[in-house]
Amino acid sequence: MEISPGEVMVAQAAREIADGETVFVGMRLPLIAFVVAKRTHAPNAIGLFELGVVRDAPSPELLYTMGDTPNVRGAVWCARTVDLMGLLQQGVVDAGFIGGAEIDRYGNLNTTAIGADRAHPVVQLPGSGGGADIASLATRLIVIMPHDKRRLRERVDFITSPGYGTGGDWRRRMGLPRGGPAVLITTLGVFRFPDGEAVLESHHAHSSTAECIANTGWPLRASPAVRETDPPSAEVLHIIRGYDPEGFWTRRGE
Amino acid sequence: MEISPGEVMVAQAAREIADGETVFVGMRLPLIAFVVAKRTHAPNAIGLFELGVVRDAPSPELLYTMGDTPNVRGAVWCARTVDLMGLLQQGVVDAGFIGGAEIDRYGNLNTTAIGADRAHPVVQLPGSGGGADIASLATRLIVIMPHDKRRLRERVDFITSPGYGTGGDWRRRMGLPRGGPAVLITTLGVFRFPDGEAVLESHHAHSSTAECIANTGWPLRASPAVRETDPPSAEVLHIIRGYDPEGFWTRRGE
Amino acid sequence: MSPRSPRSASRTTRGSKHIPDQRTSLHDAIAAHVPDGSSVAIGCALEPAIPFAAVHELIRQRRVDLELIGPISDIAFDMLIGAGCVATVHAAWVGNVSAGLAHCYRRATEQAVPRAIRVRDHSNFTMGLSLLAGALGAPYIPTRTLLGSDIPAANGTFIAATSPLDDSPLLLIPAITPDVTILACQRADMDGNAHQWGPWGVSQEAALAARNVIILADEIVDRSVIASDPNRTICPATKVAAVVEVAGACHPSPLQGRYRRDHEFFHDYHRSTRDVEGFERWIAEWVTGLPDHATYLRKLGDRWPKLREAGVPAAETRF
Amino acid sequence: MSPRSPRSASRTTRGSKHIPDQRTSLHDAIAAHVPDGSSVAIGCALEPAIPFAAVHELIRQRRVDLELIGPISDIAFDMLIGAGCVATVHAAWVGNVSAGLAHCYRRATEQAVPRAIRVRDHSNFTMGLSLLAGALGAPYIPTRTLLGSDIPAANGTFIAATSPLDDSPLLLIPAITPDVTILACQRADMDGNAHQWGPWGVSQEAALAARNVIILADEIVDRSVIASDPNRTICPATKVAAVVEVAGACHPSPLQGRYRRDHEFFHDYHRSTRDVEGFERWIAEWVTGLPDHATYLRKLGDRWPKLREAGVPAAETRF
Repeated sequence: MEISPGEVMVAQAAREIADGETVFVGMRLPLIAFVVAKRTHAPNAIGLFELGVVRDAPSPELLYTMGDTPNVRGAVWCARTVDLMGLLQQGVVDAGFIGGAEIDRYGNLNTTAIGADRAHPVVQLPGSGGGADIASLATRLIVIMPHDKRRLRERVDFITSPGYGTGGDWRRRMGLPRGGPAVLITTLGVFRFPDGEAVLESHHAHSSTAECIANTGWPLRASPAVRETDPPSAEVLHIIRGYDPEGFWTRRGE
Repeated sequence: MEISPGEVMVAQAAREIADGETVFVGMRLPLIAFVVAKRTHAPNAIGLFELGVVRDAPSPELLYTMGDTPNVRGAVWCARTVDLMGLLQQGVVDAGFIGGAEIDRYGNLNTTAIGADRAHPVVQLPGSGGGADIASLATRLIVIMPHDKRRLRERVDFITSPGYGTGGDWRRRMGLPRGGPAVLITTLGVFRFPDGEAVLESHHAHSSTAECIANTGWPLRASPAVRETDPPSAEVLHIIRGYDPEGFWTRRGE
Repeated sequence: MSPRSPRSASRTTRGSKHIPDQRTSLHDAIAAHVPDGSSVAIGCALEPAIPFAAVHELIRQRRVDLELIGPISDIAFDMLIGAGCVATVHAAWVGNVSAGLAHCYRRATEQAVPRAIRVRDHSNFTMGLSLLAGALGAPYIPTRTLLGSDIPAANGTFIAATSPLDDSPLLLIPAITPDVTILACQRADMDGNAHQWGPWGVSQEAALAARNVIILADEIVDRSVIASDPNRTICPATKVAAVVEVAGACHPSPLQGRYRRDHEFFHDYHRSTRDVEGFERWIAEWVTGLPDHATYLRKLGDRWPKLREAGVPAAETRF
Repeated sequence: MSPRSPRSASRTTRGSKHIPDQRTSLHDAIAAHVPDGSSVAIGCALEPAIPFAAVHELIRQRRVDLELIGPISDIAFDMLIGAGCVATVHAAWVGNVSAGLAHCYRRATEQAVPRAIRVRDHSNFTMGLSLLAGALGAPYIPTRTLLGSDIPAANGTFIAATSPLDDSPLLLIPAITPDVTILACQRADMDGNAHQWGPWGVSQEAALAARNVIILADEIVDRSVIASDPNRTICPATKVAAVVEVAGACHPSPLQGRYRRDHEFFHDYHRSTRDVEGFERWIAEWVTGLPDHATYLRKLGDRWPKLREAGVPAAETRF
């Protein structure tokens, strides 16, 4: 079976989790990345879920929401949401995953509404959930989203989850205590934010630097050392396909 | 057996609890008053204990502290202290009991330190516990303490638990949302605060108006209708002596 | 919290007096304690334990001008918005968690169909802090989340401030005190002392902050069951205005140890409600066309029993 | 929180990385994680579950300049003050709950014997709010309690303010973040995930606010026991620096479902410590003269087994 973009993204996302880290996991691809990390290089990573669930071992079953009963059975802590958000605000949460409908060159994310006037949106999006909190307060932010010109925009219509704002020391000036996007993983490539602006680090095997640039809404900078994203190992593919056999999350072209 | 001052005080304290009320109970005499109220005229009263215990039925055994295991068994809620204090601050706690080492004519209580300089006390007292919170935020404050001139003073050295301050609209000016002492029950009598100042409503059978005045550190006003405190009924005495057979709390002359 | 809330609250607040037996029917609980214009917290455990039975009853009783409060209530808010019950939404996320966007929410904000609604954007943290402030009786709680986000401006109630401790920027999140919080739980006694296990989300804060609480218990049990394990109590009877025994009240959301999430039901809803006609057909079929929740469960046929879970027992604990 | 705290914390903080097996001895836990000058939260459940075994070990190791934090820790604070371990006390109440005044605390504040201490007065609510603010990572929480009381001036850290919502007077209670919180609980796994039942007081806030947590578990159990009932977890392993299995760690205070309070022991302590010589005799007999807590329990003789309780089982709960 051909390797899907979702599988490449999950494999890369898993690499972003170091052993022993405390990570806000979320659903969909990040959840599967957490499963992969736990079963490979990060056996001591801890997963936090916004509704209050803390897990040492990932749920044995594929989840559709973080509140599914298998995600609660075997958790080490059922906390209150504010308990986990409090740890996040303290600065003891190493990383968090979020997705987004739109992202700009400085890693600011919009999951609230498309259109100039939030009160009269062209497209109403679901909103922040805990995403804006993770973007504000986690030590590292890991962003995962589909790649196309309408989503990677010069400027987003609404900053739901703050990235690096307008660059420079914007986060410090705003009063954000830490954090910001560490990596953006799209269906086409992997991007870092060395000086607050997204720079292409690698394109996936099924894509190219040119395709990444062509599908980005701002003049995209590519690293001089730009390379091909490491493909998922056979072991990692086996874990992904064992956990999401139907490809509900990893083959929906997300 | 002769009726002890403690028993008269408990009987009066029980009368201060109306049916269906939510009351911060505390230990010692107020605990026994709660037992009496529940078993007589206030079967639906609810007792709150600062460490987080909420009881519909009083502990079947005499308690030495609110954390004794019988006070937790059969509780309807083990909350966190801040949950109960939050209800208190909301204004949904009807009454609370506190004791004090010193009280002044306006019902201000000192349980912190005797002496002009709190940093160098003549006598170090234990402190507020939750007393100052109950005095600040409960709808009604019920004060219980031994009566002598050194305790009922014109002015207290330190206001731990605010009463009516200097009288008038002092509480409103301070920003206190409600409350203040509704009654002071001493070993000699019962006092109300019609205009913010303690007025003798009744003296206990074993005492007199003259004795109350003689043992109070300010020119005590007595109600024109001053009378003798109603003695505990046989039923109430039976409940008190059944609950505290050794008189650990009701016969220590508190 | 809405201009109408004090009035509606004064019509319905239980006050602080403890009332022993508060059992009633779902119809009567909603009729008595959730008047038009009420601010209502629903789905405060986020994805699980959403009291859909109460959501359906609000729609059957044609409530209007409700002010909804909840971080992520899956499709509960979308249904109420589509049915025209809602004036304002205070939420961090409104959608269909496993299927995507919420069509009724989109129609309301994009086209004012069936009516325009006011949205007060939150994050999960600010939703939790506002209810925690309400529970504590505090006017607000300060935070550093959302500094630099456009959410504070869109919400319109947060206050920009600097810390008196170090002059650093802060957002002050004002207390939210719902007129009524509707909680689903596994078991409660007839007074309303409620045991919930599994994720609490912001449920306890929402219950303690509310003027009134309506409990939908999967099972009403003897006081002694509640009192045998007081650490499980999520809400004390002193806040509760009504206790209703409703089996399966959370379907299609899950209730830990009782039944699983009905994913396909959420996905059907998503497919069926893409246009107004589809939503109206769906709501007629599953809500307004049914007299009560028992009929709703029967209509699910053998899909419902298949969702039931026996669960795994918790280790023994002795008090 | 004290000037020394950051230094001591930097010497000892576990950081945010999760470390699996953190079992150690009580001696080593105190030696490694509670240096001189640490701010230490102890007895945060108020009267019950006070980790006296850790208090005794702090005295055996002759800790100095500690900053004690706790609303009401019964005689635990009095012992530490009498032994000269303490520079500062943040507390709402320091005494002997069933017997009366605390003699060592009196000698320290009235006569600077064995040394002068700084007292930062609190109420139970402000103690809870300061630790809750620490747990939330918030700089402070506003309240209306203690307006008009002399406690704020005596405490010296509270900030008088007016509400930006309605200009009403408020007190801002700054966060307290202990270098270490010492918790006693019924059971924990070897990583430090701890189950405590019965009253929590301000224990969870103190644990979440702390840089490090030391868990004294009556029993260390398999992970599966903890994971069978995650709502009972008071503190997650990610905050824990050391887990110690210490049977009877709370004597003479009670531990729900395990043992009762030893009232007479508190009353003996009260009678025995009226003067310095009496305190020194008592501490030599019960603490410094004993190598460890097991010897202490043996010294109690058959008084200890008589305090044990089987407890009453909680109603079955299934996840």
